[in-house]
Amino acid sequence: MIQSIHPLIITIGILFVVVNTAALLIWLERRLLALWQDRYGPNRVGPFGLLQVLADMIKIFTKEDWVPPFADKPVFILAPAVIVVAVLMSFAVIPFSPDIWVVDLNIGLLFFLAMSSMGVYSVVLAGWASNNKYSLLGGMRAAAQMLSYEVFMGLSLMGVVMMAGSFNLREIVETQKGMWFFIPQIFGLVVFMVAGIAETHRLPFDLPEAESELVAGYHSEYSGMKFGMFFVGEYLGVTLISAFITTLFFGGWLGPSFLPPIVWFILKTFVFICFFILLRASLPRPRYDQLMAYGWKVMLPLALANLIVTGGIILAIG
Amino acid sequence: MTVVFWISAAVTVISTVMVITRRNVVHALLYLIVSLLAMAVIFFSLGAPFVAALEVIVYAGAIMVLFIFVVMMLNLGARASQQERQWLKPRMMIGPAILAAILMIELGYAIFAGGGIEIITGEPVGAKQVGMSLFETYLLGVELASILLLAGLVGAYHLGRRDRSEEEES
Amino acid sequence: MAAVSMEHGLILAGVLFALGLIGVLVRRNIIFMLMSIEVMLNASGLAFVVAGSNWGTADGQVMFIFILTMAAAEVAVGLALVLQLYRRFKTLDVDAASKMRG
Amino acid sequence: MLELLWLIPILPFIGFLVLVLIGTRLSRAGVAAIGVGSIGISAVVSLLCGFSFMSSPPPGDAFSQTLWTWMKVGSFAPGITFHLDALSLLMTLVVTVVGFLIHLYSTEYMNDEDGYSRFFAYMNLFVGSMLTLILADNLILLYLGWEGVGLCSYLLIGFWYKDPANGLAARKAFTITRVGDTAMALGLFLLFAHLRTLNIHGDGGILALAMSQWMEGSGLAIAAAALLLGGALGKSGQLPLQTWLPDAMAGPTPVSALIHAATMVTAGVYLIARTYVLFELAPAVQFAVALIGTITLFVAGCSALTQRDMKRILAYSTISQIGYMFLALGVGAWSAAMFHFMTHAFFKALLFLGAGVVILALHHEQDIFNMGGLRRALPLTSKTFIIGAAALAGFPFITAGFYSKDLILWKVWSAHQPWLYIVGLGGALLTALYSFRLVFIAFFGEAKSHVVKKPGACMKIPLTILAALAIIGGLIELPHAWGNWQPFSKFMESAFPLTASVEHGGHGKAAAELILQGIAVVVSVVGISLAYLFFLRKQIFVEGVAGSSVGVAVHRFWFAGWGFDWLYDKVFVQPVVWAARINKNDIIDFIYRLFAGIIQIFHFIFCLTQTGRVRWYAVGIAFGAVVIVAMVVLS
Repeated sequence: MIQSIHPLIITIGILFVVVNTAALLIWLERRLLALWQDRYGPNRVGPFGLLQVLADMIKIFTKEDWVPPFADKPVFILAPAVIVVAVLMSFAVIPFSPDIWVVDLNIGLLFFLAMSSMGVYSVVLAGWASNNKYSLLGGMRAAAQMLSYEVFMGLSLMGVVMMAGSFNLREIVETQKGMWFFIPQIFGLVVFMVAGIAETHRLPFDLPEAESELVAGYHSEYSGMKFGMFFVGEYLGVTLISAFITTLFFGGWLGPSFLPPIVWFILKTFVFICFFILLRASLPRPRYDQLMAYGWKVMLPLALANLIVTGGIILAIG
Repeated sequence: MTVVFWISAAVTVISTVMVITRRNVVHALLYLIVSLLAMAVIFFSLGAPFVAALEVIVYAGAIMVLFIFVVMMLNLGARASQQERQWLKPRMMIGPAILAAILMIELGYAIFAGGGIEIITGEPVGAKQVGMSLFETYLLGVELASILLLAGLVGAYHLGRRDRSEEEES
Repeated sequence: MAAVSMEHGLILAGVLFALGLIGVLVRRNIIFMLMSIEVMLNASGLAFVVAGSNWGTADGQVMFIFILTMAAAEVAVGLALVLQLYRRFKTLDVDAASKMRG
Repeated sequence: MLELLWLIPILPFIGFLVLVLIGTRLSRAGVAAIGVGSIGISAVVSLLCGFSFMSSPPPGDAFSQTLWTWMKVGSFAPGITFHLDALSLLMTLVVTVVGFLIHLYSTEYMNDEDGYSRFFAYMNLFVGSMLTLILADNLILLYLGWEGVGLCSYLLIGFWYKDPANGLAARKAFTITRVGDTAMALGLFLLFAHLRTLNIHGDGGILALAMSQWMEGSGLAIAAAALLLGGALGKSGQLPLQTWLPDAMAGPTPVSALIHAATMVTAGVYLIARTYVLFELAPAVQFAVALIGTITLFVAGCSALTQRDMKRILAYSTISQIGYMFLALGVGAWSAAMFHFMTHAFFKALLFLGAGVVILALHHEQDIFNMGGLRRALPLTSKTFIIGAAALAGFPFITAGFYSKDLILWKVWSAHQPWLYIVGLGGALLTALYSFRLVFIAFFGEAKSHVVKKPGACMKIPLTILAALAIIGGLIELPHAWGNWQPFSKFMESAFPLTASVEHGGHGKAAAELILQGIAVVVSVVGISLAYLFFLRKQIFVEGVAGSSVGVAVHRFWFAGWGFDWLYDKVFVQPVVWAARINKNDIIDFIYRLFAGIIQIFHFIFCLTQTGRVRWYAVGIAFGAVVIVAMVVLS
């Protein structure tokens, strides 16, 4: 009985933890940004302002869930669900520790890429369905940006795949016992991080929702929990990318044995989440054409060069 | 796996029917995406996980986004749907449906005339095998495909460019 | 486990192909025609994969990858043509572009 | 030093390649530097080779250098081999030095023209091909150079291709020389078929083999010599293939100077001199060479007397002077022919360059009757031009032309050909007449047009150098009667080892030679005086003669170059055109037209299916698929 229930427990547990982490990140980001910008941030509700999350949630759940009359209703409702579903699906293939995972897929990495490419639809459809020119522009930008950065997100990971000889994430982690991949695959890491920021459209690559130009872009017309899903989806994306950086480049659950593997995993992921927030605090937003040029003219050649060199070295050694 | 196959087959067929009958382009595209995703599940159930992933990444994730991108660029609104209503009359379906029905009957005859039913075991054929096959047996095909992609790239760039005279007008 | 056979897969592919064919013939909007063509391509890909997994070889998947490549190139060029068509005729009606008749 | 031989032809080719590949991106100065520089270095190398060759002659008085084997087909393996002996050394020196001077001149002459780099590219290609022709060790490589210069001639005659007339002239030159080249190719086939080699020199070369295998006057020797002569006639503009040369003046003037006066047109002379053994074995052909030369020199001289276009006068005079060379070759005076070739290269290049200055100065005016009085406006040019004309006319004692022409006439006389000698003498009179007709009309008298452009240094330097050469060039060979100073003949004879030793005028003949010289002096001076009288003092007399009914007819006849163009048009061109016209609707065409008609009918039927409606096409495809699948299923 316990055997058949075990996967279900793990699945529900992971879902719970991940969603709550995303919610907590709202608070964490505000606190950290405040810290770096030399102010207090939310500190009134509860200890260290921790209950602020709860307050926000109550507020967002009780708001009127309004659909504009000019919008394309089914698509408008579908759009925010897509991103949350796509990101949560990706968590399924992550091995959190040697014995905590949802599914051990032998094309795990490809599954992640497939899901992240599904995430595009959320933004694009939201932009289109809102029937609003700013939203449409934001949606188009998002489509072009995410399509472009997906290309070398995939390419940057192929170096890791080559070294591990597998798409299976568990095997990738296992092969990092000797050396974490961020040393040989430093360029792959850089490209993956940049692409990850662009995929989650976090600052500085938040062109699709640039408030100053596009009035929040694709989610201008959204309110209530639908907006909340975009919001949570973004934090889930940050968590997902951080978890993948940990898994692919920093040895996943591996670490000295004085801490259990799951703790190592969470610690590493947390570091990268903070890094993402730090980026938001420190970098300005580029122009749209700069973003695209940077992607195609710098990142893509870098990813290709990394791939060729990695392949050459593997051939030479093996 | 059998159940998975039949469910996703049903989803595929229904959503494909929706694709060819919708009036709104974006809705049709969404149904097409659903159809492709279901197709990916079929591939997975048939023991082709690598291709299933590619189907999602490339077909659903890239090609369809291109479609949506173009639809957004053209910004087809309610007027386009109205026009579709005009164009898409049920009686126009009759001829093509008959043609397709004949084709189906022929294909069905050809498929089942072979005799015994072969059962697909669904033993997975992994990415490694596909890759080895691609770069050993079908290397020439890979090269040709890359040339085709290059040609497509150049052609699309050339076609998509605005004429100089048009630019002056606008 | 026993019920999926090659014939079933092929019939599914045939049905999808026929649906795509109907779509191409019925639709006047060029974007819908392109989508229907995608359906047809996908159906033929399915047939290859079915056959490939029936014999447990990678060949079917390789052929599907080729079809995928072709579809990508076709869509790129096709959509560029759609844009040109829309610029020239301000409509997506394929019959508007019938000047190349003999 | 002689090891550098390969550089001589290679350098112009390199210049050509550079100019062709990146010429349009270079500045004019850069183009000129490459174009002139490559020829200049080539000239320096050939001078060094020449000094080395003369100071320490290589064994056998010849030097060969094989770069690589060109091709290998059975026993036929011609090499890219260069051969230097006295004959080719002389040609090389003249081509590179005169070529260099003309290139230098061109930098200024072509300065206002489009296609600057194209011009120098062609010129460099020409020089390279010409040097290949000269230095070739086998006839096939020689033929390569031969066709190369033909190509460059075509390209440069039609250099100003925007005027269709120039293109037509280029085509005419190409077609007519092709007639000769065909004969030459046949000659090469004949030689290879019988001697199994095309190498010229050495024990296994065609000269030695022909000498040992063929009887004098045998049919094979006559055929081979006659066929080679055909090629030489075409290239050198001799009767009956001379008609292209006057029209070739459509090209820029430096081109005329380089190709159609100084170098390429003498390739025929060179070919005959190179294969002299064949001609000695075929006395009939050799006499034909002399005869053709004589007739040509007279015919062309008459034509030159009536021309109005400055360059056409010079063109006819070129034909006439090459006629002298052929005459010399025909009587076996090889070195006399080469001597006249050398002096002719100097003074004819000088005359053309001078004419170029005049043409440029008068804004592309070429009619001499619109000139006049240029002596004052262009002092240096007119001085050098007069020197050139004097050399051409054989002005006694001080000009190179006198010595070389006198040598030829003396050789003709001593070969016992009095009739040829008399015609040659008449030709000399004509030469003096027409050359000073040109001088007096163009440079003396009243000015009829305004000089708009004075020559610069790049034009003056070549003129001056060539004028000096036109004077001192003759001094390397004095008549026998004047003492034993004949280094040129001695040097040249090393290149003709197989010939029966050329008869030197013995001491007993000194008196006869002096008398003949006296006649030549008188003819030349009389000619010049008559020209002075007719064309400067008493023009009425000339107009009277030319105005009479006979005079008009003769003038028109001569002006048209003795009607050869008309004749060829009637005899060759029109019958072919006529045959083509009546054959236009023949039965074979009908069959093809039937096919075309059937296809056209199908075309119209299928056109109806091309509705422009994509979906109907799709229906067609689907229907076809249904039918084909049905056929497969039901079969």
